[in-house]
This record gives sequence, structure tokens and C-alpha cells, in this order.
Amino acid sequence: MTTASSLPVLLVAAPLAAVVPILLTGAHPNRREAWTMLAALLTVGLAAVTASAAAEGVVHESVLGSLVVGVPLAFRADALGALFALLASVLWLAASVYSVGYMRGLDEHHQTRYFAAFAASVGTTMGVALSANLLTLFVFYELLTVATYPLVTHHETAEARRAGRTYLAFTLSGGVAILAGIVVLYAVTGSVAFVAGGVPGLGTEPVLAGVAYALLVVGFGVKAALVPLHGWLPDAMVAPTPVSGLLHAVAVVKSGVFGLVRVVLFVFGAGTVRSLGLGTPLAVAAAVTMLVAGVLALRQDRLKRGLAYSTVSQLSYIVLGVALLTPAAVFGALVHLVAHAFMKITLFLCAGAIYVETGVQRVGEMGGIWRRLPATMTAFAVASAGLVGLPGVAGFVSKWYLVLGALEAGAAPFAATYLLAGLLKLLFLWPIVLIAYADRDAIAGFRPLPGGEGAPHAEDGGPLAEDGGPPGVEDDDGGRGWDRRTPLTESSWQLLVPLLATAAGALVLGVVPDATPFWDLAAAVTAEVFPGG
Amino acid sequence: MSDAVVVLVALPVVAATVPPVVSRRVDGVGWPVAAAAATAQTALATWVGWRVLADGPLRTVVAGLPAVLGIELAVDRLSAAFVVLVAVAGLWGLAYTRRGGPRSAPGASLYLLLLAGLTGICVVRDVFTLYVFLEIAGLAAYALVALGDGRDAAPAALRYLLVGTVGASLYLLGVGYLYVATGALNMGVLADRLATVGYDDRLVLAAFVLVAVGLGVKIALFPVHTWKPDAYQAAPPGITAVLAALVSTVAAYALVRVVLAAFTGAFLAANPRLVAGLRAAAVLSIVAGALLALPQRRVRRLLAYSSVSQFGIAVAGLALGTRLGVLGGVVHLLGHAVMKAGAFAAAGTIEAGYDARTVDEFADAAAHQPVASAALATLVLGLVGIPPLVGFFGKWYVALSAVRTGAWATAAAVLLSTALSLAYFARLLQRLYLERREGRPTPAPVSTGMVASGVLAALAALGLGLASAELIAALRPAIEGVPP
Amino acid sequence: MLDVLATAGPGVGLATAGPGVGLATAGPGVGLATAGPVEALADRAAYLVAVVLVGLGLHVVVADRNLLRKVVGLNLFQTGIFLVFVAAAARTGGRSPLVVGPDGGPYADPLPQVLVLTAIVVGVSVSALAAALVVRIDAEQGTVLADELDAGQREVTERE
Amino acid sequence: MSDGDPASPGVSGEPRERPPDSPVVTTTVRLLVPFVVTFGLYTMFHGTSSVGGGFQGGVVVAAGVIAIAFAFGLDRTGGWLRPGALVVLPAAGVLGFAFVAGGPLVLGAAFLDLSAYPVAKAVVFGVEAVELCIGATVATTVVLLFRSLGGG
Repeated sequence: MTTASSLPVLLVAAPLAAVVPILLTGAHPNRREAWTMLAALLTVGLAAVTASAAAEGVVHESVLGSLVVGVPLAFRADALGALFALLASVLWLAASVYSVGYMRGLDEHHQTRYFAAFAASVGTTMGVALSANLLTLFVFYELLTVATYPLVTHHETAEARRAGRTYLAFTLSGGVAILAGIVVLYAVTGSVAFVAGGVPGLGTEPVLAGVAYALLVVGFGVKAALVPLHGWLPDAMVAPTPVSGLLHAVAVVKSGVFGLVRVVLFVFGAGTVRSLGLGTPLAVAAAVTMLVAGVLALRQDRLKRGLAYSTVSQLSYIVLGVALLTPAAVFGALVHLVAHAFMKITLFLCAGAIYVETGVQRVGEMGGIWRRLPATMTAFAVASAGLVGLPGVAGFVSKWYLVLGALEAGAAPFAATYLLAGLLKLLFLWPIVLIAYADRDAIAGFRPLPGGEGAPHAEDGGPLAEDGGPPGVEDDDGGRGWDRRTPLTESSWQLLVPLLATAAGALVLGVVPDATPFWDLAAAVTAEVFPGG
Repeated sequence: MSDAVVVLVALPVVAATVPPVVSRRVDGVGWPVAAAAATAQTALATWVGWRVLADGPLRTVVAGLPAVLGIELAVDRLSAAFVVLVAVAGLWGLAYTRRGGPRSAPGASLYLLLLAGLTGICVVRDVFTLYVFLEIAGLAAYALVALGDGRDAAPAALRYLLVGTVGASLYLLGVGYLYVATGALNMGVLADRLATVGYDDRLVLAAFVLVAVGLGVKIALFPVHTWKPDAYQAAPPGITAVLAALVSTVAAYALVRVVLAAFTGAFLAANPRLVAGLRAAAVLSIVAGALLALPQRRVRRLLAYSSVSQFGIAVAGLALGTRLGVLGGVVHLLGHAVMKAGAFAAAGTIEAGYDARTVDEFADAAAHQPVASAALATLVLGLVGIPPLVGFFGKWYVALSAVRTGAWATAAAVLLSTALSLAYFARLLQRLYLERREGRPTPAPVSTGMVASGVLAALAALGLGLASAELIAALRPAIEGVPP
Repeated sequence: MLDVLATAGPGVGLATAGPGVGLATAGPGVGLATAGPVEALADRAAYLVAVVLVGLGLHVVVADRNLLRKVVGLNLFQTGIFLVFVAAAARTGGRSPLVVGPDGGPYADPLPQVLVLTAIVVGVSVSALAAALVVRIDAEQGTVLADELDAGQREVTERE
Repeated sequence: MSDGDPASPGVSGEPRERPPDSPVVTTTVRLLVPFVVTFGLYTMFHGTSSVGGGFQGGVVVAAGVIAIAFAFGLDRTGGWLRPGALVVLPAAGVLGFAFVAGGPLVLGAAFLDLSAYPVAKAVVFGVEAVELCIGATVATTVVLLFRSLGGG
């Protein structure tokens, strides 16, 4: 039951409106951070209200006039939109608290621009989540690229600028493909609104529908980091870690995956996709991405780049789940969308805390670091367990449904791919945890550092390189002794509390997933898309 | 009440005679007179626009003669949009030139003559008088370019004059052929007589090609675009902004008007190959304009080449021969005029306030000229085609119409123009915010009018973008005689 | 008077507001009398001259190094176009379109001739502006040769 | 000596000290110019019904004036050909045209619809007035052009 209300518009407008006061109070950091917090809290509140309504089937919708002749500028908080909006707003709250600690910990420059762009990015993500049609989604999708560009290039170093150029080139070219797809789609069907069973009239022209589908999949695939199009994500790791955490684990890449979900389920509809045989190619692309990214992650020595490749792989879990077009797989995909967000943001926040406190960026240097950062490494271990799919943490639940869905679709090879990808995750994450908990000298023998990558050479980019070695670590011969810290003194609370909260979230999603609103929303979406059940 | 149309043209001409006379007594009188005249013109234009919206087109014939004989002036919704654009841009340009541009008496009267010529083009429905107004506006534009204070102003103005006059003369030859073929010059009469003469008549086809090429030179489509970069680089900044906004835009409007009112949709339908040729030229202009813009080092030349590419989109819209395509082209013309004028104003402000001419010298401009840089960045994003700025919507309609009529090359070029324009604008964006610049710039004073003009244009680009659907709905009735 | 087209477009009334003298409005351009190639060429001598003028003018505008000669070339080009107009207005045995004289005998179509008058005015003003610009270029840069100007221009671009 | 008038850049820049032409030229010019100017005015007046009009008449009058300037040397004729004063005439011409053509608007007819004037043969007189204004504008403009491009 759809009710006209201004809730969705407020949900999009709140973070965007916060940009102005943040810019104006640039001179007073505390007041500026207060504005960010206020906006984050307000957004979480609104998202919670919208989500609870959506879970009960009450869809809030607000139409603001016509964007283009025949297509309204409209926001609609249906179950899928509310799910993504709630997820993004909750994690924005955690990330903004974390950002304050991170930016002040490293005394970063241009903090005002950082926080303003951050709020703008979340605002546009809300826009993507709550769009009622593909063109409104495209508008906010492009604005998201523009809002995140200053964050990717925050350090303004040569490497950051190069990463920025690649980022713009990839994402905006993807945007062109999406626009082309929307134009063809609109020319064929005359409507781009989201309809649970798919827009009618697509079957009439299979060729044009196929072209539109390909264009849209490639376009959204860029941000969903499907393999050939994922080049920008590892380079974007040059951004400050909270950006990598929230944006490149949650907002930006998830908006790509979200776009794909909208296209496959709400524009083409499961039936049309299956009848036109368009599901399999997407599934194969996702499967290939999972495996290739999983392998590439093994070769990375820098922690954040490794996490980036693991993100690429994990995103394809969701894409494959959707491409399988069975209720269990879609449900698993939606739950994984949430689970992966919580787990991956925890890992990134831990990586950020490690960097702020010890300046360590490479896995090789993390030997025995748990003594210095016990709480952080515990959270890291929990999240890693989740990613691998060990029971008790969020990842296991979603993977269970994904594998079930794959079997239900009779696609055994895809089920095997899931398990194999989980194994690759194990090979990637578990050594890191072991190194962190082992003592100093265990590291040398355990993991042969790959070729030139690992050899100790000058840091590339990063403000850290200028002032010589990482702070707080004595460079005696070979092994570095960490001074032991207790969980209370290891790091500032702004860094610690958010990452523990997200780790706790992952645990809650693992142990009692059905208590969370995400579960009901995912179920509502699945019911909506597969009325037969 | 339709005499207001004549006053629209007469007012700036009469006002243009005032500055040289009065300046013999009182100096510095140029700008105030121009401001007063531009304000009156804007008021009159908006009033006429509102009347046209309310009661339909205003029509009058000079000297009360029958339309076949006399010079018919008419303002329908399409003309009203461009008359208002000319008047508003004229007034807006004065905000910039209060300090930035020429303040001499001749400068002011040339500025008013330019407005008169452009308004004349928008209202006239007689193909020969259109030529006269084209040359009045052209002459004023050539002279205004020559007012630039660099060494390259006079040569650039002369080059612009030579190419512009050759273009206008080709258009005149086209008019001559039309007259020989049909014996009429009024667009309405031409439309009927061309139908009887037959659309495959060699004389009529030659006339169409000559008219298209002549106006193509004025629009600066590739390959007859060479005058635009030099002229826009050499002219004073405020003048470049107004020229960039109006001269080519109104020439493109003239092409739309002549093709739709004189040749009509039937002619386009009867000659698919000719229309495909026009579309091919437009597509070539989109791509070539972008490729030529890539290596440019000076910001104004970069923006000028971007214009060549953007006008390709508008002409492609017309050349689709569908109502939606023409409407898309017209919205793109109006939107591009606003964005390009604002971009030149903001770039001019940075050029003066930060002593920067090349893209590299624009490095770190955001720190020194934050507002102008923000305006320039917004407008550049609009030119790239990022929604919700107006740059996106024109392309949407043209691309949609191209896909519907199966003109795949046009659709691809229009859509790819976003990526192409990003390729040459990304450098500028990156310099503005992310790079430092060695050396001490020697800034010149920058007036609030200069900065405000950039910001106003950015807001207008956003406003037009959000209201583009209403704009299309308002202009729709004015485009007839073409399939939907 | 050159016998050009058998009948051309109809000229109707006088351009200025004087009492309009109706001219027999003939139909649209009727095909040429079937004559041999030489006669056909002779019939169209005026148009041939116009083509030569237009071609020559364009060539001079484009190819000539001296700016002032470019302006002269521009004038040639425009004169060629005006000649097309005037040639189109000519009638077999027609006299110039004056309102004097009793007989209403065939006379040239006045409208193209008036158009040419206005176009000449435009041409003069354009040439005047062009001449002023050439004078200023010569005063400022000491040369009116296009390639020397371009050389100066190119070296300016290098310096940036 | 011309009053060092600022407006004309002049190609050579310094005023040329040239004696006036030979008496033959000066006397011929002195004899011819009045007739030339008269013919110019005739052309202006009869634009409505025969060859002529404001533009052609204006150019003829200007030719006469320039002939004097050539014959008697620019420095001698500079006195009364001051661009400052001359620039008023084109403006006056345009305003005159605007008034004559705008009149009918006030009287409720179309722009330049001279028959609206209550005067007998309004059209002919109206057009001649218009031609005179155009003639004045064109003559002065051509003389101004001569002075600025070629003059001292």
C-alpha cells in the first residue's frame, strides 16, 4: 500500500542539507563535527521509521515533479530501498564518529571539504536507494561519483590524482553506458519506473531489451566491480581509510550492486530475465569475478589493497545470488549485502586504527600486533571469521542461503564457486590473523613475501612517507617489539567504539539475524519479487 | 499589441545611438546607458514572452503591407524563449563588464547593436531580413572582439569577420536561390510555394545546402569553426561570455526557424539523404570538437572548442526531423548558452583575479578564488552532462529521439559526448582543486559583479535543469509540421 | 539586354511603399528554351561571370597572404553573389524597374535589385570594419602578412 | 593646422604638411562640389520613384566632401571635419528614422505604415524624410571613415 509522504525526500535531503552548515562552520571543527553527527542521527532515525513502515508493507512515496517528460522525479521507500538506506545511514553514523578520530589522529588537511563531501556522498547514496525509477537513480548515481571524487583524491598526491582520474574515467564511462541503456529501455517500453515483476512490454523486442540489459549491466558493473571493470577500486584505496571503509565497502560499490538488483529484479523482472536467457552470462561474470578477485587478494601485501580485492570478490557473491533468480538465492544476496557491509567496514576500520596508531600498512609488518591493539585485532578476527563464512558471524547466514539458492536453481557449479571463494577468503584472511596473534619472528618463515611487491622499499604516496618511519615503533635489529597496551589505552575512543560496534553488528547478524529489521526487509523484497514464493 | 515586437528590435538600436553622442559631454556614460537599455529590453522581452504564453503568437508586418511583400516579424513560443535569453544574457553580461569589460562609449553601443541584431534574428520571419540581422549582429560581434586589449584582438577579429561574412554571404546566396525558385521571401509563403515547386527541385536542394552551410559557419560547426577559438581567446572576458552565450546560439535558432518554417518537416521527410548528411556533419562536429579540445592549454580555447562539440548536439537534434529531437536541441541550446556564458564569466574572473590563462595556471585557483572556482566547477560538470544540471536534459531528449528513429550513430555520439567532454574537462577540475601552482600570481581587482555572474549562471543552469520538463511542455506547441 | 531565362520568378509590385504596379505573375521558373550548348552558355554568361567572381573571391580570401587583399577578395566574392541576384532579376527586353513612363512594358524584377542594394550596404560596412582592422593590425604589429602574424601568434602560444 | 584631433590614429601618425593641389584641381573642385552635393540631395529625395535613396545620395554627398578634403589638404579641412561634432549626425539620422517610422505606432498603425499620418501624400513625404535621415547618417559615416582610416 503506497502512501504519499515527504519521508523519503527528507531522508535524501537531510545529509545533503547538512553539507551547507558543515561548509559554513569550517573554522570551528567541533561545531562542524556536531553538524555531521546531527545529520547522521537524523538520517538513522528517518531511515529506521521508513524501514519499519516498509517491513509492514507501507511504502512511502514522494513525487517532486517531472524530471524529464514522462518520468517523474520521485522517491519511493519500498523494502529494497529502505534496506539499503537503513544500512547506509547506520554505517554512516559509525563512520562519521570514526572519521573524527581518524582525521584528528593524523591531523589531515582540508577536513571541512572531507566532511562536506562525506555528507554529500551519503545523501546521494540515499537518493540512489530511494529512487522510484531508473532515471532518478541515474541522476543520484552520477552525483555520487561527483561527491566521492574529492574523497578519493583527498591526499592530493600524484598517486591520489591518478587514482581520481581512473575513478572518474571508469565510473562516468559506466554512467554513459547506463544512460544509453535507459534511453534504449525508455524507447522500447516508454517507462523506467521500478515494478516488482519487471516493466511490461520488454519481451516484445528481445534484441533491444538485450542491448539495454547489456548496457545497464556493464554500466552498473563498473561500480559493482565486476572483473574487467574493477580496476578503479584497488587504486581508490589511496583515499583515507574511513572513505575506503564506508564508501568503497558500502556506499559506492553497493550502489552499483543495488543498481544491478534494481535492473534485474525491478526493471526486467525475474521472469523476463530468465526467458531471455540473460541471467546466466551475469552469473558467469560474477563467478569469474569471485574467483579471480579471491586469487588476486592473496598476492596483495598492502592490507587495504587486499581488502579491496576481497570486496570485489564479495560483491560478486551478491550479484551471483541475484543472477540465480531463485527466492533463496535472492534472499541470501540481500542478507549478504548487509552482512558484507558490516564485516568489511569493520575490517577497514581496524586497518585504519592500525595505521593511525602504528603507521603499519603492510601485512608483513603486522607481526604480533595484537599486543599493541588487542581490541582492534579481536574485532578484525571476528570480521574475518564472518567473511570466511564461519558460523556465528553474519557471513555464514547469508552464504548458507546463497548456497541453498544455488542448489535450488540446480546450478551446482555456482554452489561450488561459493565454497571455493570461501576457501580463497580463508587463505587470504586467516594468515593475517595468525600473524597478528603470533609473536615477532614467526612471520619470516610463514608467508614468502611475493617478488618485488613485498621487498621493503620506499612507501609510495601517503603522507606518512615524508616523515620517515611509522611513529611509536622502535626500529631495533629485525623484529619490532610492540609495547603492550590494554584495550582501554590502545587507541582513542572515536576509533575503537565504531569498529567494535560494527563488529558487534556482524555478530548480531550472525547469531540472531531474524531479530534485525534487515531480515524482515530482505524477506519482504523476496516476497515482492517472487509472489509465488 | 503586436507592435511590441518591433519595439523589441528598435529599442536597443535607438539606445545604441545615445552613448557616442552623450559621451562627448559626460564620459563613462557607456555602461549606464547600456544597463538602462538592457533592463528595459529584459522587461519588454519577458512581458512579450508572458503575452505569447498567454494569448498565442504576436505577429506584425512592417509598414502594414501584406505578408507576401512586407517584412513580417512574429514571436511565437520558440522565438520568445530566445528573445528572453538574448535580453537576459545581455543584462547579465553587463554585470560582468561593469569592471571586467569595455567601458568605452563605442563598446556600449556595439553591445546594444549586438542585442538588437540578435533579437532581430529571433523575431524576423523573412529570410532576407534574417540575413541583414545576421550581419548586424555579426558586425557588432566582430567589432566587440576587436575591443580586446591583447595584440591578438585585431587579427582574431579580422579572421572572424572574413569567415563570418563568407558564411553570411553563402546564406544570402541560398536566399537568392529560394527567391528564384519561388518568388517569395516570407517563410510562411515560402513553405507553401516550395511544396508546389517540389522538394526534389535542384534549386531548392541547393538553397537548403547553402543556407545550412552559411548558418553552419555562424554556428561554428566543424570544419568551419576556426574563427571561434581565436575570437573567444582575444575578446575581453565579459564580451566573450556574452558572445559565447548568444551569437552561435541564435544562429542555431535561425537554422531551426528557417528549416521548420520555410522548408518545413515535409521537406526533411522528402529528402532523407540530405537530412542524414546534416546529421553526419553534426555528429562529426561533436566528435571533432571534443578531440580538438583535448590538447588545448588555454582555458578559453578549451571552452570554445567545447562549444563546437556542444552545438553539434543541438544541430543533431534538429537534423533528426522529429519534434522531440528539435525540442531536445532547443533545450540544449538554451541550457548550453547559460552554462557556457557562466563558464566563460567564471574563467574570466579567475583569469583576472588569479592572473591565469592556461589550464596549468588555473592550479589551486579554488584557494584564491573559491566562489568563482566553485561556479566554474559546477558549470563544467553541467557541460559534461551530469544531471540535474541542464546539460544532461538536452542530450536525453536528443538521444531518446535518435534511438526512436533508429539514428544509432547520432545516439552514440550524443551519449559519448559526455565521456568525451569529461576527457577534456577533467584536467581543469583536477587543477582547480587538487594541484598547487608555483610562482606568485599578480591578481587584478575582481568586482562582485564578475563573481556574481558566474554564480548566477550556475544557479540558472540548475534551475533550468530541474524545470526542463516544463520548458519542453511550454515549447511543444511551437514546433509543428514534424513527426512527434 | 541578355536573354537569360525565358521567364523567371514573378516580380510583384514595388519594393518601396509606392503604388504597386502589378507585374504579370508568371508561374515558377519555366525550363529553358531547348538551345544548343553554345547558346545555353551564352544565355547564362552572367551566371558564369558570377561563378568566376565567387570562386576567385574565395580563393583570394583563403590563399592570399596580404590581409588587405583578403578583404578585396571578400568584396569580389560578395559581388559575385550580388551578380547572381541581379542576373536572376533580368527579363528579356525588360527595362530598369522605374515608375516613370506610361507603358507598362516588361521590366526587370525590382525585388532582387533592392535586396542587392541592401546587401551592398552591408558589404560596405563589413569592408569598412575590415579595413579599419587591417589599419590597426598594421599599426600594432607592423605587418599585414597573415603568415607573419601567425608566426607571432604561435610564438606567443609557445611561451605559455 | 588641424586642431590635433585625438580620434584619428592615421597610418603615418604625424600630420602631413602638404601644400594644397594645383590651382586647376582646386578651382575644378570648388566649381563641381556644389553640383555634386545637389545631385546627392536629388538622389536622396527621389528614392521613392526612381534610382536613388538615402544610401546612394549619402555616398555621393560624402564623395563631394572627400573631394574637397583631397583638394585642399586634410590639414586645411580638418577644422570643420572634427569627428567629435560629426558623430552626432549619424545618431540624429537614426533617431529621425525612428521617430518618422515610430509615429504610426503611436497613431495605432503598424511600424513604418506612413499612410497613418494625417498629412496629404503622407507616404511620399514620409519616405523622403526617412531617406533624408538615412542620407545624413551615411554621408557622415563615410566621411568619418575617411578621416579615421586615411585622414591626418
